[in-house]
Amino acid sequence: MAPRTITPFGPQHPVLPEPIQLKLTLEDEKVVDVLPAIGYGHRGIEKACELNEYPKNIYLCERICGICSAIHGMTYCDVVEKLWPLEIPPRAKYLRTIWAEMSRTHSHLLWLGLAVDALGFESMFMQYWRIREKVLDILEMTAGHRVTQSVAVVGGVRRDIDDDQKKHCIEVLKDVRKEAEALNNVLVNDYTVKARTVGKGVLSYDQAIALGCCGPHLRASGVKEDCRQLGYWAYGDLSFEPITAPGGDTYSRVAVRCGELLQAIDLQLEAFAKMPEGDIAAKPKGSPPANEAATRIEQPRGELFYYAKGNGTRNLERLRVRTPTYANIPSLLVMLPGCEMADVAIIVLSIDPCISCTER
Amino acid sequence: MIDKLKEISKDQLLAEVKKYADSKAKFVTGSCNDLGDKLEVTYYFNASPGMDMSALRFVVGKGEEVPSMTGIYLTAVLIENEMKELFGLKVKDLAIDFGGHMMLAQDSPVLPMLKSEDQKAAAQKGGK
Amino acid sequence: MGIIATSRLKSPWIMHFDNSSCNGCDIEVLASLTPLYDIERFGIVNMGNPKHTDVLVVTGPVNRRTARVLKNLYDQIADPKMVIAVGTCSISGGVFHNCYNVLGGVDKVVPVDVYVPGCAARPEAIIDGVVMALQKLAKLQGVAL
Amino acid sequence: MNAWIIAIVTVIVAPFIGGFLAGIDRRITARLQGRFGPPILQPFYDFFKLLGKSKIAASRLQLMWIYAYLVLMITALLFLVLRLDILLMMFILGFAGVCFALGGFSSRSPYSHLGANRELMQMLAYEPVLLFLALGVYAQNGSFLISQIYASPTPLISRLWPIFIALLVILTIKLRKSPFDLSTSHHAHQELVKGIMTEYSGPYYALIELTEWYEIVLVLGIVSLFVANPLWVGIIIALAAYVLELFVDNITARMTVGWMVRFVWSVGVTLCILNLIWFWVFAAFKGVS
Amino acid sequence: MLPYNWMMAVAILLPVVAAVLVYIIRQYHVRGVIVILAAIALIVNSILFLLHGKDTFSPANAQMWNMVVTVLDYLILLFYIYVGISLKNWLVLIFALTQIIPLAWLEFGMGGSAALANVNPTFVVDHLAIVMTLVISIVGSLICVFAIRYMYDHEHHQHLEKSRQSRFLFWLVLFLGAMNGLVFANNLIYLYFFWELTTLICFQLIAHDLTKEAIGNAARALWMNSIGGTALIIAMIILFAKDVPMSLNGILSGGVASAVLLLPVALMCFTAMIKAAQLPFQSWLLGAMVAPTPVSALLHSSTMVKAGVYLVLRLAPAFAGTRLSVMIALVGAFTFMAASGLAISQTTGKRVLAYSTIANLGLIIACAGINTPLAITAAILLIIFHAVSKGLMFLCAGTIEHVIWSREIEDMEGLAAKAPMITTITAIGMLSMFLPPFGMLLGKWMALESASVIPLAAWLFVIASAAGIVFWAKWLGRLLQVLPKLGSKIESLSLSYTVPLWLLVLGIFGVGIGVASVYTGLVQNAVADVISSGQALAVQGWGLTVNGVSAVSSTANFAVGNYPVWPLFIVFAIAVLIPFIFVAIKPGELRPVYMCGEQAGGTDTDEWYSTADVKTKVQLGGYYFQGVLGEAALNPWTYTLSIVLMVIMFAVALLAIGGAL
Repeated sequence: MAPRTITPFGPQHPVLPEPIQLKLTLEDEKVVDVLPAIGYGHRGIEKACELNEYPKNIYLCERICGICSAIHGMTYCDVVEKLWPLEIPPRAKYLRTIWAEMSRTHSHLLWLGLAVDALGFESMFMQYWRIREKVLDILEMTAGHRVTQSVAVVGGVRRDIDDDQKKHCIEVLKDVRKEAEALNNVLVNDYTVKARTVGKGVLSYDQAIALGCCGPHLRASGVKEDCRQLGYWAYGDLSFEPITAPGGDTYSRVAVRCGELLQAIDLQLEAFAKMPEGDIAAKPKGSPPANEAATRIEQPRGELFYYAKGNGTRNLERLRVRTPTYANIPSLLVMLPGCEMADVAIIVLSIDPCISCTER
Repeated sequence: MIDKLKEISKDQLLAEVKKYADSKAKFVTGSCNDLGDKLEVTYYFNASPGMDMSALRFVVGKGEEVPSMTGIYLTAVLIENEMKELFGLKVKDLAIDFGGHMMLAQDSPVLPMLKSEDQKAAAQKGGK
Repeated sequence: MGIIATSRLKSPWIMHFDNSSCNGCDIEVLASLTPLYDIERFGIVNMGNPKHTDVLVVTGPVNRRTARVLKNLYDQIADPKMVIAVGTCSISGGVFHNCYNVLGGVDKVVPVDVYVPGCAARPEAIIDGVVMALQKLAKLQGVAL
Repeated sequence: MNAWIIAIVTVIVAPFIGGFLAGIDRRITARLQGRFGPPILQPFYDFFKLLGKSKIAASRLQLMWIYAYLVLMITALLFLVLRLDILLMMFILGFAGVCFALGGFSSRSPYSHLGANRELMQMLAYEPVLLFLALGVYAQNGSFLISQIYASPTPLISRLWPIFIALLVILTIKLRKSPFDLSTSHHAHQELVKGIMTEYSGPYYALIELTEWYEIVLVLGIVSLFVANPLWVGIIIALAAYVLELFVDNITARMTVGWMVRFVWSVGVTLCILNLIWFWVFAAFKGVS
Repeated sequence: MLPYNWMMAVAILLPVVAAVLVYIIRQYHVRGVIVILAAIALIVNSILFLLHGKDTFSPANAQMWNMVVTVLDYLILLFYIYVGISLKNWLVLIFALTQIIPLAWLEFGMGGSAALANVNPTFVVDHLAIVMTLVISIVGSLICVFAIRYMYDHEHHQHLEKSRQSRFLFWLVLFLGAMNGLVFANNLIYLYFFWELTTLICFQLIAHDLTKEAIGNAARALWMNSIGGTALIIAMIILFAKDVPMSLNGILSGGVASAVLLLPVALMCFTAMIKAAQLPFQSWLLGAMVAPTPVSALLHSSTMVKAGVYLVLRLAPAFAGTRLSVMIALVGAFTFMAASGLAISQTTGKRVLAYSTIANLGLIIACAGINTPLAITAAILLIIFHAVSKGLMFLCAGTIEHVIWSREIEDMEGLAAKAPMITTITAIGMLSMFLPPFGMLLGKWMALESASVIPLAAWLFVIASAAGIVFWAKWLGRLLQVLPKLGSKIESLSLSYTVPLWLLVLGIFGVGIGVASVYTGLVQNAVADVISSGQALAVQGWGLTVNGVSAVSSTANFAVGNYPVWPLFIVFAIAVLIPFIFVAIKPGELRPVYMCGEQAGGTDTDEWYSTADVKTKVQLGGYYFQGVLGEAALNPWTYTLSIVLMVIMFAVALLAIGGAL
């Protein structure tokens, strides 16, 4: 047996923006074994949610993850609304959809930037993040903050998008779409990027299902599965078709996200066009009843699962959050062994890990 | 209400899970509730490809041992470890055992997700 | 010594460590590298390695496991060093202050020089924080920034 | 006596040129990425700041190798400016590289260790091309002495252009630019953190920066040999090659070690050998006629 | 000064007497003293040869000595047959028979014994032979001194009931005599006798530990070298048939003109290549690694394999300017490249050394094939430098083995902390193998500068040289890899270890710094003995200058290359030695290494917190690329190519004969 290297990869590591550790066993440059260690981001939010009154939990849930924070807030509201059950007004559904897709747009731009940076392609990282700032600007304009938008309340949304804002948003989105398309074309056709991603970290169709993967990661293995197919909020009215890629490799994951980035912008434009007038929130009556509910919402990283149990008080009996990364981490055990040390960073990033989500 | 929820006993668990595995269903996640002297465990599955979710639920006493499904679904290793260290669910034969320190550090509180006395009292009051 | 003192103010290399934050501030730290904010104008470079760091940028509340990591990283940084706590959580624990696995702010573990509030702190505020750290350093050294 | 003056001037002036070029590099890179970029003098600020940091080391032995790296790099540069034997200069450059790798090996840090291993792989890739360059110089001039390159009326590039192309390929490795910034990179976003330099901090890291400045001057000096007569054309070509490397750096992702060795050996070494075969055939024909 | 016949006796017969004495006297200290005295005598004697200069020698009662040699020849061959039968190793048996039958036919059937008896002089001691005897006597004797204590520790570790050290030292000391005889011999039957004697001793030494592996590998060394012996006898038969005098002088005085000579010369070179373990015959030398380390040291540095390169060098004038010369250069260069590549994937220190030896011998043989004055100079300098450096390296490997009781490179991690002195010596030895300013690099530099005659050889040199850097630096890095707290206690070793080690270190620096004197005082004359045309190297100021004819200008004395020896040593001192003494030892502020923030403890630990807060030890494996560069992956290619090269080598020799007829 050739001599082996055993080394930590993380929790602090420049390619990992968040603390997670991989115990890597290497032979030359080849990874022969990997063991992920999590727990660096565990705060205990589920418990804290039981101690807070239910409207307050929105702010806590939004801080489960700072990248898809708006969707966490909305999903929390969605699951609490299901306890009554409480129907939200049509305009609120559209607004939630628009903000969710806006989050997806900025999140995918962020991921594409980080992924190419992990490949050592710094100039493209800069370009993706340059256009991401434009999306953040319209998020800030419509919601009031770049990162933690805090737009959802139980029963609907907190604020409306007026016509001027809408016009500006559409303008910016069209501009971003044009630039993103140009960048995507460069990215998926670049020789060096292809050489580094094609056939790396392969996860087959069956493996992806057996390991319970979700989101773009799953769809890159050819599984056509997207929570938006459920038609929650306004997705039922929009022309939505999940984007898949057959390869199951890192390149497919890049391609799927490139496609979803454009699709998200298209969905926003469509939603802006179809958005009805009306109220933006319904008023919940009393406390959540002693009931239980589970909901699944498609987050940029995949399927976000919330389970809530009420007990008739203003506190929830139990809130369970399963984030997409939680489902995708086990697939690293399959994808990493056999790859090269150089590919570890991009393969880990290819599941779009969100550790703070995972560990709550 | 959880749709398509099937209540089983813990001894049936592996057989039921095997059925899901044979039909190529995807394991979604599990969750655990503290019912006072008992723990309620629910596992969710999804018939892939598609969005059809169903669930298995069993209730066990706090000291009882529960079989691990990691032999069938490796991906359940995270949730089973988590339930083990946060709720004290006694899962045996885990594929990868983090020994109670997956999420929690050495000096973290023990079994933090169990209901405190205050919580129990507050819930009782609200129930009435 | 003069040229070294001046150079210190012109070349603060930062390292970012995420304790157990929600990612909001982390991404904003990264965003400050990008074209709109271009932190490198001030000679600030994200090194990602404690051995090359002058300014440790910490985000998120300290939890029971990252406390050890943060302490280790801080010890590996060569003097003179500054610590900037970015975001409300890293200042006091923020919304997570009563979570069972959270110890609190960064100053529970390492001494903090500059606190940058915000949830999440904006890139402008982060850059401003680094500049404030430099002013503090300049004062300590007795040179003009 | 003259040689002494040249040597002293070189040792003093070269780092300024190298640092200045590094500064321009950072500015151009920033502009290529749509940013404004740091001041041109930024590398000097970094250098002096590093000198003022506390002296922390991970191992005592690693310090020795970094001094050796610097001294040998200067020696190699002196071989160039004093116009000595080019083959020996390549060997000394190799020694410098070995010292750098040994510095990486001499602490028990996984990242610097992996980086050092990669540095050796990089040497495996570029060393043949450098030695072939020396053989090419001999094939053209009948001498390994750099002074003969300057004395010769025919510029090297006229007959050694395939080797020149191979040299441009390995220039990317020597300047640690993408796609070959493998053992370490200028920005620490690679999978090995800072690779071979991970364990160097403060003044010792400053020494590495200083050595890199010498290295920039040295490798660009080697490029300029291709048109040594008149020298200013060679210097312009060298600067153009430098800018070209910056562009390549910004339009490529980082490749893997295995790919690098395969690429340099298949493209670079083949070009070199074809070039030398051409000389051989040419000489054979001349012998016949 | 001793009379000349006494000097010859000391060189060849004293080792025999000393060997018999150490075999009889079974007391550790007395035996040691005898070895040391013999070593001193041999060293002094070799220096006397240097002072005496070129001479010839024929023993007084030639008749008796011829008879002794003939009888011993057949005894050796009968012993081979016995070995072949008793081990049931048919290869050994077959190749013993292919020697004994043609030899008998030559001597008695064809009547060659009379021709062999008439050769005069029996021994020729020219400058090349003097260089060889200096190497054999100085480096070889130091290794014997080292072996005194080494074998004691070796057996102590093995828990042997009955000591076999006497037997070991007997063969070891005898080896020196056989080698001296070999390099002096002019008469082909004497050459053949000493040649077979070295093969026999080699067999005995490899088999010393009597394990199954040791005996198997010894048998392999035996049959492979027997192929060489067979080729030598066939060469002698052809020479006899063509009425060429049965001596090296006879072959060489025949000159290049007689193309008929090329076939026997090719056969003799083939014999030499087997002895020098050139591809595809490298496996016997690799197998020899099972023997106790002094054996390896002796085989690799000053004896056995050096006999091979010596013979090729000796015959160089006979094939100068022919295509055979080109082929010999290519076989050598190919071995240099392939062995360097294979060395990268080796995990055992001694195997790396073995491949490095094979590679360097390839380089020397390639230099002989290039056959220009500069190349021959390079070859002879390389023989000297390689003997000193490789002798030191193997002694270091042996010492390290006795410190950590392992030969694996990975186990040498952090040796600098356990045994700083031996690590330092090993590091110097390694640096001297591949880096400026040391001699090996000077030799490589000269080889490259001369190789433009045969471009393909030059290209192979280039690739080998790059691979060499990788495997040496990798191993060196492993040795020096230490925790921040460096062991300050210098290990105590027996004088029997340290004296040879330090003397060899001194030798490395001595011949390195004084290379100009070594060249003018020794090598220059040896080169002139081999190749008389022109002088390629000149001592100029503080360095060496290679002269040649320019393509650009037509100046007569035109410098092709320049090697500033002393300035390079000054640079080396500034770069490595001075910092080693002052900076590296000066206490710095030490901090633990970067482990992504999870290092467990201070500077004295290499553990980190892994999954579930478990402390894990960091493990650092090198790069070996066994899938790409391993023996399993490369050997099919290297064997095929090297066999093809050998076949072409014989083909060009035969074609030359065809042309001549």
